[in-house]
Amino acid sequence: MSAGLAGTGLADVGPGLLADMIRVRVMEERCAQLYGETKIRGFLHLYIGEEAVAAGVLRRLEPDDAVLCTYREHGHALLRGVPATAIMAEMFGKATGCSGGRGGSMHLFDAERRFYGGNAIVGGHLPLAVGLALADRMQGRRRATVVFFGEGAMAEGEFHEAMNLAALWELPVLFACENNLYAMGTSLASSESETNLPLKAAAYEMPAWTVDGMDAMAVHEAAGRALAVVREGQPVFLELRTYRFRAHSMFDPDLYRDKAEVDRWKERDPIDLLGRRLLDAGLVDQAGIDALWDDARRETEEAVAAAEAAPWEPVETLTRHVTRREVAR
Amino acid sequence: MSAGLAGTGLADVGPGLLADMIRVRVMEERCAQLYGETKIRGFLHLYIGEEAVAAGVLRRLEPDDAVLCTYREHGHALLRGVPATAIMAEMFGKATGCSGGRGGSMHLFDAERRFYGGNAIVGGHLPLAVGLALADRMQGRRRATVVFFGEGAMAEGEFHEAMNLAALWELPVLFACENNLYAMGTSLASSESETNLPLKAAAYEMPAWTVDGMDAMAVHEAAGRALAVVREGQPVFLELRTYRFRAHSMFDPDLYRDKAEVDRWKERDPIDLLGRRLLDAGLVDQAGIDALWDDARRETEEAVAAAEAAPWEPVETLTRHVTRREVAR
Amino acid sequence: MSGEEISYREALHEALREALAADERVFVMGEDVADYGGTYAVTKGLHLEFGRDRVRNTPLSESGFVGAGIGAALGGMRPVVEVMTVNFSLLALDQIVNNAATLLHMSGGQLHVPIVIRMATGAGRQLAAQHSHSLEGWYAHVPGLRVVAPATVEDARWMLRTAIDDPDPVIWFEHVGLYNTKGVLPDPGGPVDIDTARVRRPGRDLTIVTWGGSLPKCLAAADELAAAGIEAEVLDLRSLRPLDDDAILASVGRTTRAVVVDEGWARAGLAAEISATVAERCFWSLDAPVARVTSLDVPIPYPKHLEEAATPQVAGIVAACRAVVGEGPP
Amino acid sequence: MSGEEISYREALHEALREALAADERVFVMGEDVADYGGTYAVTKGLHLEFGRDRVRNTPLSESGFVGAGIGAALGGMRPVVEVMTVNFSLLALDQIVNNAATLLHMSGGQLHVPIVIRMATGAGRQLAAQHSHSLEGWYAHVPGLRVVAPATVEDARWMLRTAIDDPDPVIWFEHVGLYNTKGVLPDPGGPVDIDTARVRRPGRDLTIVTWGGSLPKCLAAADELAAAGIEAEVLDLRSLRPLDDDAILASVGRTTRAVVVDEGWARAGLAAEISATVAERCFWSLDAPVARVTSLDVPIPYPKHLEEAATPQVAGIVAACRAVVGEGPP
Ligand SMILES: Cc1ncc(C[n+]2csc(CCOP(=O)(O)OP(=O)(O)O)c2C)c(N)n1
Ligand SMILES: Cc1ncc(C[n+]2csc(CCOP(=O)(O)OP(=O)(O)O)c2C)c(N)n1
Ligand SMILES: [Mg+2]
Ligand SMILES: [Mg+2]
Repeated sequence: MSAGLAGTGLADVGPGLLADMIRVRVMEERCAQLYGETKIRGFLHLYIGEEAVAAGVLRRLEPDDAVLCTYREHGHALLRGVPATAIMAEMFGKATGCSGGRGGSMHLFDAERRFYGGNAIVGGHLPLAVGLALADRMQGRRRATVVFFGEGAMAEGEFHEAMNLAALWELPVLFACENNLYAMGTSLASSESETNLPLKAAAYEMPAWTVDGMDAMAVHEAAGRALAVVREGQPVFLELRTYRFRAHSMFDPDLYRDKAEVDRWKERDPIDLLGRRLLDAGLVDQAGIDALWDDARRETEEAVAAAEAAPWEPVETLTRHVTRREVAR
Repeated sequence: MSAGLAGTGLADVGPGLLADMIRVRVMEERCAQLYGETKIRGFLHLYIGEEAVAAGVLRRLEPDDAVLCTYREHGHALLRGVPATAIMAEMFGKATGCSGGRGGSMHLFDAERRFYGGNAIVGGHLPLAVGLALADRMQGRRRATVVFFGEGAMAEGEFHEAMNLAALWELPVLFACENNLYAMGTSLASSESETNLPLKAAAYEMPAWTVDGMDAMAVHEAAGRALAVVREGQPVFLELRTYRFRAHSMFDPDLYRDKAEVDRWKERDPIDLLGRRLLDAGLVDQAGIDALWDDARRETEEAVAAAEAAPWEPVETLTRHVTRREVAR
Repeated sequence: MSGEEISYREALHEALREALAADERVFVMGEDVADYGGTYAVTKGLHLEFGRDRVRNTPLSESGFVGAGIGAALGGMRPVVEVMTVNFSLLALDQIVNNAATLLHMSGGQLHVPIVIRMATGAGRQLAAQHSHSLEGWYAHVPGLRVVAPATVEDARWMLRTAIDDPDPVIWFEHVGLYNTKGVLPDPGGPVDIDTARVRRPGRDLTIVTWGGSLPKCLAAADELAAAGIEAEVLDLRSLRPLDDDAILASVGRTTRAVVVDEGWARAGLAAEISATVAERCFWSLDAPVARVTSLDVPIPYPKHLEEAATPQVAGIVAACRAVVGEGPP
Repeated sequence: MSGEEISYREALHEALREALAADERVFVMGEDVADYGGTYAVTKGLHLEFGRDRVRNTPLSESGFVGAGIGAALGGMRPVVEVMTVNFSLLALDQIVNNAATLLHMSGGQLHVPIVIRMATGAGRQLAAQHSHSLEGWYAHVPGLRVVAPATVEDARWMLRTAIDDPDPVIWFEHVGLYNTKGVLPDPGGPVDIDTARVRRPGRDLTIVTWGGSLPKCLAAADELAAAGIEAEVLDLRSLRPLDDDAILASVGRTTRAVVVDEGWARAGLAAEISATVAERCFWSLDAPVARVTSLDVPIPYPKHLEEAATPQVAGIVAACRAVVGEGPP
């Protein structure tokens, strides 16, 4: 993981990006299954189809950069270095989970890795990103804060306020918009009067551009350029055009898009795209790719087994962590 | 009052606009005095210096158009036809006030004239304007809704949400931004990362332009053009560049701008500007202008006298108008 | 539709359908109310029948579209705005508290705001701390609002029309645990009031006061208590603002003991109001202190066992009732 | 500064100044805190001493800058965010309730949010319905928050540092009627706790429980009552979450009668909580029902006579106390 611009060719980062995406895909597929088995409960939002976005951006981060995500964040957590065992245990609600089991799939946290969730109020984490960056600025630290959010969040007032504050105060925030074209069942065109998203950033005098979010290399390249600006103390907005192959959550009957549209997007599966490119370039062979899937499956199965075996938080400690300082009465 | 474009030359509308502005100026000056005498209490926000904005826009409205304002709305109410007596009584908190005395200076209402306040939460009335226009659209009425707001409101999430909804749903709303350069003591540049305000509207694909808000004729002209678009069912954003000659409210010590700046703006007093133009064009003479001031003073003094004499709402009826349907217990 | 069993969800759907058909001024607006069918599938298909204008999808702009609903109500419409869940209604509170609740008064009675704002409330689906609030008590605090919480299939079906016809803003709570509950509608059915409480089960030994999603739990608790010889009266508030004090006091006046069950947090919640009202106004007739069964003072956690421990359950209600019945002077 | 009389406003100013000087992580942020000097002039001049970075003007973006404060707290700072008034805090409730109050729990104890959010509260200045809310009870409802209401000059001066050093989010209420009140600071002064209630006047006949802007009114009422031979104990809560139940119960346990004075609305407010707690836990020792003196159920109107009639005043407090003292079994 380096934020420099050196060594960013296909040979340098392609194989790693492919491995990243495969790890996320395998974990997510397994989560879907576990939801069916009622091991995972609540809402569950899968990132399948969107892996190139998290993979491409996160490979650009330094260890002390901060990351904030939506409820569709399992992949981001994994690629940020949160152990699969801690993620899976959290999905199960076990005490060994990365949020002590209290958060569940929408609230993965890892303070040590500066992974600030897993946030389930659409747009609600955007001001937090501004504040984290402000803290860095005020303390003279050159760190970046990356906040992922869906295109649906852009209609929220909190988006507007956060964008303006970040630009006004010249804060090192990368606004990474995961434009998968739908917010639950609402298409971008029925949510925004102006669907050219970089124009929104222009209203705050913030640099912005659009990237093919199915192409991990393109995302990686764009994130590198964006973060170079961010580290100089200017926010940047990136629109990452992607698509979710699955329904919004496990509750969604997916009535609002037709199968042909989904199929068209599946032809541009980010894992296939990069895999073919690496094969064509002779940078990996099929056996190498198969090994990546096998490794990912092993990682996920170990995590599932560990989660199964992990203890529950006892009911006796339910009311811990309400305030850090407890007032004795 | 006609919304057409005919008869809009200086001779046609100049004298009326001048009279309008003088009426507002005189009333506002008197209010300041009455505040000193503790006849008017609470917050009091004067429109002195900004009269051309309300005058120019409101002359373009049809009787059944809707108007929403901020707490700096006495002038708008007057020019929209709310009787000075009803306004002044409301300022005093008397039962004969246009809000039954319950609202005070920040909450002048007149349902019959479709004057929807007098709103004291910055930005809070913008969604209401969207809804009023939506009701017109759904009921097939070709009416316009004009919402006045300060440039400070543009940083609020509610501004963003209202702009997007109006543009997305193609609603007949005129967003009239009274850019007086300050929100209390905060200058535009310390509030917005992008101070070119029409660019904000571009983020919603909404037509927008900037007008000299000290020139009543220019405002009138621009409002006419804007409302022609609005009546076709498209929202428009107008930036009206103006300046308040007084402090934000009667509590404001006005520490944040220097006297030279205020004086520079006073050289462009909208009443003087239009008065000189009309004199130069020979469309009025000084006696005519003096008469306008006299008429305005008479109107205001009558209103003050009536307000003085008016009754208070009795304490016994304090809890009326909490819900329209009262549940007997 | 009467005679057969229908679900709470279907009852709401039917009520909306009827209102849309009966009154041109009525329209439904909210996130994903059209194609998606509503998060809890209440509005499913209505856009096909009434069009996208009257079953209107909104962007994610809670403050914006709730405010637009208030404006539309001022403009003569009868909007039914769906805010998905109470959790997101925090984003619209300025509009609800500072506009919907004040305009009638501030305008000296000139304006009024006939809007219904529907929202799902409550925990029990393992959605964790940001998605499990029960804030009925907050809304019930505010003069100018009407607050209702239909708990039965009949109320879901027949309170809505009354709410829509009401001239004032009505905040309408649907507990997430109720959507799949079933019931048979009365035949013939018809609009019911939105002002009064109802005794759902009569009893002489104590009164359980509750509403919304806690009603089924209280009825189950009353069954258990009955098996042990304790006859609990279960009072379903239905209207949370105004409270039907008369009904509360009448019941507790008879039973002399009360337990309040509220899925919200305890301190300064709605259960506190009921406990205070009962204690203040039945002071001389009460035979035991009022007990509150509420959620614990903790953000609602994700795992099932912790979520259940954090929120009122039948066993806890039974225990509280037994304690209140057993109580006497020390 | 001790020894001489200073105002509540000056005490706050001094406390902020000291905190800014003592701890680099502390910064002040809000609308017009710099050049304008703060709406209530609390921060006046601080930007000259500490610079505009640490006394930071914000745009009108309540949700944005409160959220940014929460984020900055996560990032190691100690923000003191001024939200001008509780009326505008409705726009920031999502950030406060869904983020500040939940992050510690949702993260299993990993994150914490040491932020102080200051706001003016209350009526009495003829600002009408949108600018006169008293919503302390709403905040006091929420686990994960600390809520305090300094009512005296000493508390304004010395609770703030404790609040800033607290690891949890503290909602800090300043009643608009208090800014010009005066007091002499203890010499030497020093930080005081933010957890406990204080008896401001001892008395044996009844307990008046109150906080914030109502404290001076309650003390005036106690004076009047004393002149009539009734000795009221006045308890100033100081901390609204957690409530100092021990202090409340101890006082009422002694006096056996209680009146709660709360400028908020009655139903499901903080006075309801205190009334309920007292009745539930002093049930066998109470000699009269608890009385609540609150604002009437009406949006606060503009004219002075109506505003006064709508909100608690000394005469009403005295009358309620007399009634409670005079009460006995029917
Ligand atoms: C403030 C708020 N409103 C509504 C919801 C319900 N909701 C959850 S996800 C979602 C769609 C968000 O879409 P988008 O931002 O595009 O992200 P995506 O799910 O597509 O990744 C909605 C409406 C919510 N969680 N928060
Ligand atoms: C939501 C909200 N935040 C803060 C305030 C306090 N306040 C009243 S007026 C004002 C300045 C508004 O400036 P602007 O919108 O430019 O209008 P102007 O007063 O200049 O006409 C502020 C901050 C408020 N009323 N509402
Ligand atoms: Mg999306
Ligand atoms: Mg301004």
